[in-house]
Amino acid sequence: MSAHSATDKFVYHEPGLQHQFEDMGQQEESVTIGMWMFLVQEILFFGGLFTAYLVFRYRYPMAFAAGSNHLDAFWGGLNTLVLIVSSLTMALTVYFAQKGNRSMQVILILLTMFFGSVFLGVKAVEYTDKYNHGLIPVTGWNKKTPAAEPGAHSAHSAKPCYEVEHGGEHTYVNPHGDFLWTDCSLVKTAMDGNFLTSAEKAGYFDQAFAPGAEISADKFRDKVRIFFFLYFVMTGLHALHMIVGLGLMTWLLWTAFKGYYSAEYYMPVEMSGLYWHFVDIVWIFLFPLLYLLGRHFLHTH
Amino acid sequence: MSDNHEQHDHMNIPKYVGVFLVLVVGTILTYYAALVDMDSIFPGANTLVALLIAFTKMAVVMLFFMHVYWSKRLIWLSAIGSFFWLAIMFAFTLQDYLTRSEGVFGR
Amino acid sequence: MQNTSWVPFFPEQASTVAGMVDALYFYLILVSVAFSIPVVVGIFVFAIKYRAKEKFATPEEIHGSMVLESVWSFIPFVVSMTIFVGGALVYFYQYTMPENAMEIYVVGKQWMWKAQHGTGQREINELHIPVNTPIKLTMATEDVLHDFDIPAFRTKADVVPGRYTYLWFNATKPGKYHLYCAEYCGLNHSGMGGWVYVMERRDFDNWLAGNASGQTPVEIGKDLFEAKLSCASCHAGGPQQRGAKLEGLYGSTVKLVGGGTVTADDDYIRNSIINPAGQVVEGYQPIMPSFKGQVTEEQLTALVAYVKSLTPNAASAPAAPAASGGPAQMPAANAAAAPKGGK
Amino acid sequence: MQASDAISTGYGSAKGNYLTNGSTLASWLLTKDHKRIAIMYLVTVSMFFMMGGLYAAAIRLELLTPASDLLETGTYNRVFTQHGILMIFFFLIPSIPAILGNFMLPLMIGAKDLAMPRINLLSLYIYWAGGLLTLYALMQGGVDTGWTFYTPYSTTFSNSYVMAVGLGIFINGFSSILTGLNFIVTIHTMRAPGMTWFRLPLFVWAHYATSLVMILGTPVIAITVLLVAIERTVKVGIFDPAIGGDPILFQHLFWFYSHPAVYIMILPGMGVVSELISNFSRKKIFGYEFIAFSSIAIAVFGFLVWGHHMFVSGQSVYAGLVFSFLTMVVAVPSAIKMFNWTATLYKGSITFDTPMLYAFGFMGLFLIGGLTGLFLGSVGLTVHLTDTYFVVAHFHYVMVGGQVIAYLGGIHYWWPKMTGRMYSEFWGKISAMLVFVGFNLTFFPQFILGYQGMPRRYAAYPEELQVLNIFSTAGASVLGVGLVMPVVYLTHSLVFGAKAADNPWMLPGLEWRTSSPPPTENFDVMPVVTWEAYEFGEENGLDLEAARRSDVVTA
Ligand code: HEA
Ligand code: HEA
Ligand code: HEC
Ligand code: CUA
Ligand SMILES: [Cu+2]
Repeated sequence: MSAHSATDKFVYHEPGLQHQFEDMGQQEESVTIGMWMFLVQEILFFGGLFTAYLVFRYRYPMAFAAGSNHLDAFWGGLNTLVLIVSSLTMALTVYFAQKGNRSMQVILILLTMFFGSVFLGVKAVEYTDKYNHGLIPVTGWNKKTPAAEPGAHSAHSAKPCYEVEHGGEHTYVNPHGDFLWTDCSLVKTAMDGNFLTSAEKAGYFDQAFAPGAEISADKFRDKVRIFFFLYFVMTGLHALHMIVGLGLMTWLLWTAFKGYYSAEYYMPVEMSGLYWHFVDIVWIFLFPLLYLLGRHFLHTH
Repeated sequence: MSDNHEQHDHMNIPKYVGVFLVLVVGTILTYYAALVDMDSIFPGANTLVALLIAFTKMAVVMLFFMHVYWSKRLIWLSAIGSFFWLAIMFAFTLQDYLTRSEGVFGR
Repeated sequence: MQNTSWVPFFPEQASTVAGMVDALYFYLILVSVAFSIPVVVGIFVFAIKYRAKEKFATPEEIHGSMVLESVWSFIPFVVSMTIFVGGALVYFYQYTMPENAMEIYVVGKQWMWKAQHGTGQREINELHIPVNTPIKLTMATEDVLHDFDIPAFRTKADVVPGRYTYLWFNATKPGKYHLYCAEYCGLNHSGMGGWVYVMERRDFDNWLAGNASGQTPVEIGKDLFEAKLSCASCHAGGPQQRGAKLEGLYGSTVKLVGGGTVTADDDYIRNSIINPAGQVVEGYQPIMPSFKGQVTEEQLTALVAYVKSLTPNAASAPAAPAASGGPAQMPAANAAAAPKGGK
Repeated sequence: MQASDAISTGYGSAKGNYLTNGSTLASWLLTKDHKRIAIMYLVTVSMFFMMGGLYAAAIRLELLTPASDLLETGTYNRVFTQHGILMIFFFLIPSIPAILGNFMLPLMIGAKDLAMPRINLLSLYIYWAGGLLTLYALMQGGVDTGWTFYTPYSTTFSNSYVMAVGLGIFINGFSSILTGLNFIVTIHTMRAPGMTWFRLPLFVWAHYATSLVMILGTPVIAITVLLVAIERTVKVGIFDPAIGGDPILFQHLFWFYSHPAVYIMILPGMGVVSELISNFSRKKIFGYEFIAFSSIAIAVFGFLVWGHHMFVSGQSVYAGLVFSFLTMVVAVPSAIKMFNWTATLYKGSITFDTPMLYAFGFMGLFLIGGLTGLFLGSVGLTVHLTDTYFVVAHFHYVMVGGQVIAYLGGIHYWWPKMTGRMYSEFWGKISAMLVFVGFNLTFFPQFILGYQGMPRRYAAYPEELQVLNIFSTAGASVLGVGLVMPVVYLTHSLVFGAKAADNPWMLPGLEWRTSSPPPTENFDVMPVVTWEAYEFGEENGLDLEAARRSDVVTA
């Protein structure tokens, strides 16, 4: 029965071949499929958030337009470009790994890491800006600026109005660190232009269907806050993936520097590349969805 | 079993840079497209255009940077399948929200 | 279905839709039996007939049969479609709101159902309705999800915070039926229910006009306390109850949060019911809801009488008739739960 | 050594086995051997099952009387929530895949191990981490939201340990994802020479389908409970209408995973039953391709029907109809399986060993469970039935009557292979019958209770429903006894059981062609498969003649 015995096979140990595999081809195929399955899983992980985004954007387009307009498309666009560059350097890393070129590999990994860090730096700037403007959707987490200081960035078109409150010895613009949003101008415009859906009317107004109803600043704020909640969760999760990616890159840098990879064995480089590109793809969607959609409305009305 | 080593020949530096340029153009395009009011043509046109550009960008990243173009059927399948599953999630959730009508459930 | 009263453990049919649901149910039982018989009989017959006669036999191989596979894919599919269509028809009936229904507002809150009739009459954990009249409930909730469920009517619907949901039925048989909350809503979910009274039209009109029960105030109060107003859900006296112990309260001296004391007289009890936040007893959270506007003056008097009766030797002086019954409004909850997110 | 060993062990090893390969704690905790990992899963999963079972006992005792007397309502709510959470996330989902799948899958396809042994170990540690966090939360006071975590109760109103348990489930989810990922890769790349897709045992097909669901569904529940956790801590979010959110969105996201998850909870069981039915009839399974593809069909179409849990939740009528329609469609592949199993028995050579008794039990109980699923899938009827004990009975029939029974059948079936010992056939049969009888007595009355309208998650119920509840509690006691027995006699067999032959039932599967217990790398010699699945003839290397002569083969 046992006509085929182990001695029939040509057994040698290639670098990095794990015990459960018969040969390198089998291992590479396994690793590739495994990585792709992991990415499939990641796509659905983000997918839950995208579904939430979809539902709320469908129901409250104006609140989302208002929130979206308040993000800075310049920073967002810049970051998109930064990420694309890092994707290019990553792709080239793999390319040079395949060619077995160690020094180019090291240089390109460093570049990838540099651009990745720039991305995170820009994100930090943006987050700080939101913090200063009272746009963190969590009560108590926003800046409690003394009123004497003039608020920075007064050039924004859809600037939320600050309510000045007097308390204690100092005067604070935002004593409780609330989520600040009192600007309902966009809804007014949309209301006058008859652009509101009935869901929005029910969502923004106290008496939804009464003639001459007043916009409820509170209700509108709740919806904008949902936008910012989604903004922070989605970009936050994305940033977390970037940080993991940078960790991966550090390890890759070390191993590449040590010369672990060759034209025969470069799986880890390729797999890290897949991960990095995936993170890039998520941002390709986040950028228009969070920063851009709804901008035309402000532009044309 | 696997023919990963063949990938050496599929891409070269000019091609990588070409893909990169497509991505840059896409980014710029999507920004300006967002400023134009296309919703007046039909509602949702802006969103549609933004998503079309995003999908194109995604496609080139996947096909060339991630080498899907030269990969096995299984990889194609998992790439397409995962988006198909996302589409299921979106479509079947939205079919509820889009069809809530007055007089029956909801208002 | 006509008469199901002979079936053991079968719920009463008391609405127009009940018969349809039951018919569907019996149809499905029929289908189940029809499909179970070949399978179960097959298993038994084969198991006995083809039990091993020799150790490690190798019976002849049978690979499969395309014909059989098609048949047993196709038949279940067709049958399941009939089930779907039947279900869909009943569903349409259940959830298409009739035009000229009598409207009743229902508010769910942890853990009671409050209903208000068009005439302003309110009730808690009870619903009085006339027979053979389409009734449409407009439902809201003050806090979490609840579900208005009357098994005898074979219908229910979730009540969702932030929007209205609707439910309708047409009762066919006078009687008293269970009302449940069928969506899990926290601590006292299983106590959130009561009764639906289906009455002849004339009785219903009488009921609307006034309460003609002929009970003593203490009895009425007891009823209110234990069932209708669910006071007992907090005040039943167990060790983990959230409300204060009321036995022996009357005439005693009560320590209040903030340091004061007060003697528990009629007025104090009355105020504790309509304005509980005014005097909070030491050691308790101010969670007791205000019953202002939900209890009529008579009911208030009855409640006070009942709480007094919990203290055995209390003087049976009549309750002081103070007057501050606010004007009838929509239950406070309705305004609070006005559609925020719904559409 | 028995006669049959020499005959059937084509690829085994006489040198030692995975159990004897190191006995230090580290040799277990740091092992990369799928078989040891499976054994560690077995131990922990069983512990969670017992805990869940104790909670079930508490539920049934409380429901003996109509009033909420034994347990206060608050306690009762925690008890059924924890029962559901432990049973579903920490017992049933990992049960067959992580124990039997982990152990048998590489053996069945002729591989040395799973494709990613370290990730396999990682998934075990993640499972432990999630489990520990959950246990910690239970010690602290537990949760009272129901296993479904419906908002806004879970995000705003409950003051129990939703956060901690939610994170426990979040973490645990990744264990399930990694297991699924590992299986898919393994099945794709680790098959022995000659082991083509259509020679795979159906157990493997079932696990392939299960893994698909794990990868495509689990991340969604992960992100959903994460959002609930965020919403709870920082009081903003998207599920509570008081702050502008939408509770129905939560239900969509939750059921997007949790409906497909019920197929994570049945497909592996169906895989086990396919093995049992075919092997104990000693006959090739009827309609192999149909059973294999129906598994995949269930996995795929299972994703399209989640809204049938939301028929009265306030989703649109239209959506209700679509989901009802698709629910009917997804029932058909299960029907196909059911009929093929029955047809397999035809002209077989059927023996009634303990595993086969469980397989018969599965057929009967899953039949009832599945058919009552149709009742619930029919929109008009569900409006009456939803959130009643009818649903409780339905899902216990499919989950306990289906998966748990299949799991027990599988444990008995592979016990000689896993441990090298035979359990007592006598006690095995007694307990299988007790489980079957006790189970029906427990849960059949609940269908009737449900139609009468008894709502679920009720600590107190109207008096007229007591009679049937007493039956149910009585049944649960019988069931409990039936389930404690295997714990006892299986443990007993580890020390006192007869030594098992390598292939006690003379079956053709690869797992039976190595030694019992198998050596660390499963096969000393790389197996080459030349036969189709479930071919029992002598030409496939089974020396039946010799096996017949020796009567020690089965204990
Ligand atoms: C192992 C788990 C498992 C499995 C396999 C199933 C299988 C099915 N389930 Fe079940 N279900 C649950 C676990 C499971 N369910 C749980 C846990 C809940 C409650 C969750 C909660 O709220 O807590 C639930 C709730 C639930 C509901 C919602 C009830 C409610 O809350 O209102 C519905 C509604 O459609 C449903 C339907 C079905 C259907 C149609 C199937 C089908 O897949 C069944 C298919 C099988 C057959 C049909 C039998 C074999 C076929 C034949 C013999 C031929 C005849 C067939 C035809 C005529 C088609 N289930
Ligand atoms: C895998 C899933 C699973 C399993 C196996 C079980 C098993 C059982 N379940 Fe459970 N059940 C659920 C999943 C499960 N359940 C879910 C998801 C819910 C819904 C929760 C919710 O609403 O949120 C539920 C709800 C639920 C209810 C409804 C509660 C309510 O709505 O108010 C009831 C009531 O009878 C019940 C009973 C039982 C019983 C009697 C068993 C028995 O089969 C258990 C038998 C097991 C044992 C008795 C343990 C075996 C003992 C040992 C191994 C030895 C150690 C023990 C000792 C020495 C004592 N369950
Ligand atoms: C949601 C729970 C809850 C419900 C329902 C409730 N109560 Fe209370 N009740 C409390 C709590 C808590 C206190 C103690 C704190 C306070 O005084 O507000 C209290 C206090 C009281 C007091 C004062 C007791 C004392 O010791 O001074 C009276 C009288 C009373 N309730 C009567 C009633 C009556 C009558 C009803 C029904 C109509 C009722 N309660 C319903 C929770 C409740
Ligand atoms: Cu209200 Cu349950
Ligand atoms: Cu389901």
